[in-house]
Amino acid sequence: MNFTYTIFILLLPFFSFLILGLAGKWLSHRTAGIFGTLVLGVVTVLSYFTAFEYFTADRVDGVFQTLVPYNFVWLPFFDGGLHFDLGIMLDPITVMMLIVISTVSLMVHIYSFGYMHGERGFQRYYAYLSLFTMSMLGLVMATNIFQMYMFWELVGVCSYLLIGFYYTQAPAVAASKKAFIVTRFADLGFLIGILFYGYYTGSFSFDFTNTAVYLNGAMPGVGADFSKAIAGAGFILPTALFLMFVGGAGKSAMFPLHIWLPDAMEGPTPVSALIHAATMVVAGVFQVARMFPLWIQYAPETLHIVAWIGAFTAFYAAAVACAQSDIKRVLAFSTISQIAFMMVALGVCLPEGGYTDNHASLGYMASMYHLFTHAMFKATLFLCAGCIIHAVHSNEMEFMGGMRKYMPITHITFLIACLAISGIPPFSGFFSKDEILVAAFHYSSAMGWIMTGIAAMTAFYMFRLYYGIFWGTENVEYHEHHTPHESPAVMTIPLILLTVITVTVGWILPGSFGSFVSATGEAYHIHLDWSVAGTSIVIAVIAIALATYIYSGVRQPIAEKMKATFPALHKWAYHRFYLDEVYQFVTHRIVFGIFSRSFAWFDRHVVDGFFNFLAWGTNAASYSIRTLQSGRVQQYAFVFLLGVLVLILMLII
Amino acid sequence: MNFLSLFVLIPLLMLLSLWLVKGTKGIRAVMVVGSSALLALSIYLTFAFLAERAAGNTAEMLYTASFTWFEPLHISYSVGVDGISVAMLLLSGVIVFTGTFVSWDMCKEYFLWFTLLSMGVFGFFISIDLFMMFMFYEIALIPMYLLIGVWGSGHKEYSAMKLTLMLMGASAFLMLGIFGIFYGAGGQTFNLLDIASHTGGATLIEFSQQCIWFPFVFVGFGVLGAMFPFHTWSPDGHASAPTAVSMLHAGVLMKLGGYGCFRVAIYLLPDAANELSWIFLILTGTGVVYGALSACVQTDLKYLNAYSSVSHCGMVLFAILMLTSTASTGAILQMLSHGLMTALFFAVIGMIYHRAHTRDIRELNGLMRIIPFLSVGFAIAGLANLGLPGLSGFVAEMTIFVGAFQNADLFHRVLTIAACTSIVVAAVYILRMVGKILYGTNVNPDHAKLHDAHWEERLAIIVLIACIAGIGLAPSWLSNMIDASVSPVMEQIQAVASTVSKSNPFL
Amino acid sequence: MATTIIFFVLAAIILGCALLAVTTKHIMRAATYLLFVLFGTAGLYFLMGYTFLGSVQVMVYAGGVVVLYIFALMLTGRSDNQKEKSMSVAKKMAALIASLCGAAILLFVIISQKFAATVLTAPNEQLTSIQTLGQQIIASDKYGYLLPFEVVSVLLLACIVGGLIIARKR
Amino acid sequence: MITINCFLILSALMLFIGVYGFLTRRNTLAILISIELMLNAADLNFAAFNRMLFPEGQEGYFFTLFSVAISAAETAIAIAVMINVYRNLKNNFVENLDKLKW
Repeated sequence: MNFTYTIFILLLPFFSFLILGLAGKWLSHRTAGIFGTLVLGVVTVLSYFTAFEYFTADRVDGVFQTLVPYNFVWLPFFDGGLHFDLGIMLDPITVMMLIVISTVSLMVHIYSFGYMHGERGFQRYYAYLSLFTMSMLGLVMATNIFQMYMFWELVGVCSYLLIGFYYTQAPAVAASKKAFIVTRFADLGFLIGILFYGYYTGSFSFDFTNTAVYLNGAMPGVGADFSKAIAGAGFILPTALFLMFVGGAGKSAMFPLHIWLPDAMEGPTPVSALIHAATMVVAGVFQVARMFPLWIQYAPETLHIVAWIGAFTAFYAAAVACAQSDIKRVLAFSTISQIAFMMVALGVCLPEGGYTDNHASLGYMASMYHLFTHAMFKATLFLCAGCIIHAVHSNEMEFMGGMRKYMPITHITFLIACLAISGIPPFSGFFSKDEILVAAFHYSSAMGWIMTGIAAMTAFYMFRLYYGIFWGTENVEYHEHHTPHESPAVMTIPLILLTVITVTVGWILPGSFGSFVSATGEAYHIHLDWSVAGTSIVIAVIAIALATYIYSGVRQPIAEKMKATFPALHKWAYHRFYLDEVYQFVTHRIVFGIFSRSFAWFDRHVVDGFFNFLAWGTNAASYSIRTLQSGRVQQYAFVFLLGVLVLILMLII
Repeated sequence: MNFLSLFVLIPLLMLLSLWLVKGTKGIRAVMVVGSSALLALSIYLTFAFLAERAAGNTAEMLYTASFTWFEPLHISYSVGVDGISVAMLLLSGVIVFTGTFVSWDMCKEYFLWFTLLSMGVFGFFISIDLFMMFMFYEIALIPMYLLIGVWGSGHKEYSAMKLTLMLMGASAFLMLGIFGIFYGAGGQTFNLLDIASHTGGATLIEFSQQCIWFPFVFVGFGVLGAMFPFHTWSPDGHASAPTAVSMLHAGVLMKLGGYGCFRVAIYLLPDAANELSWIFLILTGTGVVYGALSACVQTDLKYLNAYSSVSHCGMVLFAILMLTSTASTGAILQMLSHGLMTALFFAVIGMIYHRAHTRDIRELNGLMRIIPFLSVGFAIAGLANLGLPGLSGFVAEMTIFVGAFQNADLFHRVLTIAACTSIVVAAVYILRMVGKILYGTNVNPDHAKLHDAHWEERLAIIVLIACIAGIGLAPSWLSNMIDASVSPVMEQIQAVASTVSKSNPFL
Repeated sequence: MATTIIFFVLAAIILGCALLAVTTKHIMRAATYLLFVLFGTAGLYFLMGYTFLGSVQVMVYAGGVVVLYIFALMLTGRSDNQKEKSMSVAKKMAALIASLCGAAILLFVIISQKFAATVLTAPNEQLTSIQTLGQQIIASDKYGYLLPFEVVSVLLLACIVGGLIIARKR
Repeated sequence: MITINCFLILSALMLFIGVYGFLTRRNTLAILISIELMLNAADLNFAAFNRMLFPEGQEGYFFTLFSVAISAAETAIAIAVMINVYRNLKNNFVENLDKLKW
């Protein structure tokens, strides 16, 4: 069995990008959309086929084999035995990601056909989507950390291009710029981490079997590098991993690098669903999962720092989400919070005797599971939001309310997705979130309770959103002018498909996810811990009930009262605790205002001034000695005479 | 007759024909034929060179030829190429070719100087005689003055004067350095290879002598390579120069600096390079960050790109001074990459300026809707500039960083990490510029009816983008070719690398 | 003795007139004083027995050159031009001091030199005859001056032409 | 007792009177007159050296002769120039002759 056809999973979207990008001008919207979607359909089929083949293949020692169908040296480096490879690597999480990405991407392709109908730049939109899909697939199929970085940058650019798709609108341009620069800043950490890692381990590869040997100084021929290896094992490797995590934190919107994600909602909503909910933003989680063997073996303490960062982010984002009025913003903060759940799940893993163990590292599986389920239901939520925005022409909740009668399909799918994210059985989110909570309790009960609390907050704000849109106070006046209507089938079908996945994936295959993806690679049977699950269900139901009580009515006296009682808290939460303003201050006032401006001034006036001074000095000196050449013959004669006299005197004395 | 000399002969023939022909058509015909011939020659050279190497010819320089030009001073006309020169010749060929199309409407005298400049550049890269290198360097310099001073814009006389004076000042340093090397090596030969290998009457240059001449040579070439703090000619010069001259200048002429630093300063004075590199590392490292930060607040497109060039060219010298094989390879790649993308940048900026009559970022808006082709070219140039994977900048920068990280001490580490930050700052200024001028909606009615690129402009832009993407997608052949030629220099360095710089207070 | 007296008289005339020529404000007078200086010099040539030289001096210099000056002065003569404003005192003093120093140095050199102590005697017609001069000036052998003579002739011709061209009205 | 020194001293004084005139006069014609004085001093020296030290030779004699001829030529040209200058500038002052400076 070989997987050489997997190369087409990368090549097809790339060619689709080239064709749509270069020839898009001469294609009709319809042709371009169908072409892009068809190509993606083929990619999806290939991905499913790959998954089928991969997971049905025999295990070796109870572990799915890591396969490398392609790997070649793309860019050789000439020192330290390093080289930059490109290739394709297949292991369980890669294959899982292939399914996630291709599924969501295909849904978004189909959905966009309706959502983006008649938009200017339709072909360009599909070209970008293709490029993004290619980059994201390349990212997850990377054979080495540098290839990952390369595609990481590419998805960043795609994200930039797609957020700024409506480039004539200033907020979209600003948001795209912000997204790119913040993630780029984080990627600096990633890059430096890679450089450290590469230098001290002598490889960029994800094949960690050599790394261990190298770090222990036992690799043949590296005796001279023993000191390097010691340093690497003790301090450098955790540092390098943490720096890489900084990159991941940027992409996955961990506090304090999350600020770009809410703004990224300026992009078209399907893009938000694909990039900023389901796929690209989980790249950070994927990266930590990819480097997990190293984390757990060499840097478990640092991994726990990651967990706490995740926990704080989850709490912060949930708190902010409770106060937002823009539905996409709520979903964005919800995404941040959920990704932070995944990060926590990875962070709470414990090494068992210094090595990976399925039970101690339950969080790894939980995290990947949640990644999978979250991608589906969050994509649903975003696509529903897209339908609503499409119908109402606004993002603000005040223009909505009572939408359930206009948009039944959207309503149902949205509700199911909300139940899933709140962790209500039998929907998929329950199973994955439960595993995360179990893992958190396994690490420490404090962490466990914190995460349970945040899960309750999740349920609360999601139902606040749900009621705000579909129940609550209807903006009757507005709806009379623009009567909302259900979206066309091309938009609702993806919703229904994704919802089906959300509904079924948890209970049809209970416990089977662990047999595909787990920390050690050996099959791990998930069994629900009902003490944890029960608690979380109860708390979630209470939170939902609370939200129902406060927000479901036509009049919402309690909500008004709460707003009035804690005006400062509400205001701060609404303004996201003014973090954006802090960043704005630091970047504009300090970096640009102080450093850049003073450098530019220094350059023009001091450095350049110095050279101008040299020129001026030469000029002034010339002017001053110029008077000697007065052009007056008598003066010349006088000087000549004096000269002659002096010469004579010198001769006779 | 060695076929490398064609690189000098073709421009000479072009000069002659330009002098003889009349009318715009004739001039264009001569220029297109000539520059295509140069491009074809450089592509042929690349293939021939690779074939020769593949056939097992491991001589350091291929196609060498030499004849004595002035016996008493041992000056000879010596030519030869290695992988680095081949890469540079290819770059020059591409830039001259595209530059011709970009300056399509220019007059005869302009093209005469333009061709003379090209001749100097090509001559520089094929020379392996120090004196001839210097001479071609000077040949390349003088036309610049006239091209900027006559056909420029803005404060053109001031800029032209400043540029020429600073580069002339640098060449004074350089001349001292070259004579220092010549006499330090026994005063018998100007030939690079002989001096490096102590043959042909050359002797080992004493350490104390090397330490004297290294700063002269490095600063001499470094000024041309926009080394901080000798970079100030670059913003003014580029801002005033006509489009194709900016392209040629930033794309090729600034590469003379990096190439010279590597070929002369590092290669011939390895001990001093090892000893004194720290001073210049601090300067170039500062320049990398400083140029990038300064670019953030510029309002003139050309100034912005000029400061960005200061940053990127600073990276070239920075990488060279890291004295590792990878970093040096990266430096050469960066020269190629920067040459191409900055040429593209200047070309598009020039075209926009030609249409909109302003380069002020604050006055341009929403060009994407009006002139989509140019805007896309501009955006691609910007993305290449900030190191998008798949375009050339990424390849070069990554090679440099990996190479720079091979120096394990804290001093080099800190500087490398500082240099890495420039790629973030690059994203800031590029996106700021792209966001301001391409995106948004146009508010200036004068700009509403601008026409998009003509065919000749499209050709130039497409060729440059193709080259950028070509390097970005398939870098390894280039990287291997360059590295094979970097290794002789690195052998010189390896011989002395074990001694730690005594003068460096940070070690 | 008579020679001595004549010499000193002539010397006094030369020096006096020279001083007046360079100090007088009136340019016409300066030209006249120059005439006297030139006459005085001619007198010295006669005193030395160089009668031909003296005659040439009188004819060419005193007769030709000075007349040229006077014509030039009359051609350029405007009343405000005739009387020049003198230079600043400082400049004059500087020139005076420099000249005096120069003279002092030169006199010191002359006096400190030991020349042959020949004394000027009465004019001797046989000293240099016109015939000898006539022969030598067109002789091309040793001590012949044909070449310089021809060169000077060409020079003079060139002067005539040049003078005409320069001064001609355009 | 007229020795050569008497001639030399006389010519030295005449020379420096000429120099003084050259330095102090502003009218170009006056400057020319000063130059004539200096030339005359030199002529006198030639003649005196010939007469007093080498009376059998004629070199000094001829030098003086040619010198007279050349100074006449020089004067002619100079005066032609001056007249031309006067036509253009309406005066003859030396400080006005600075057009070549620029």
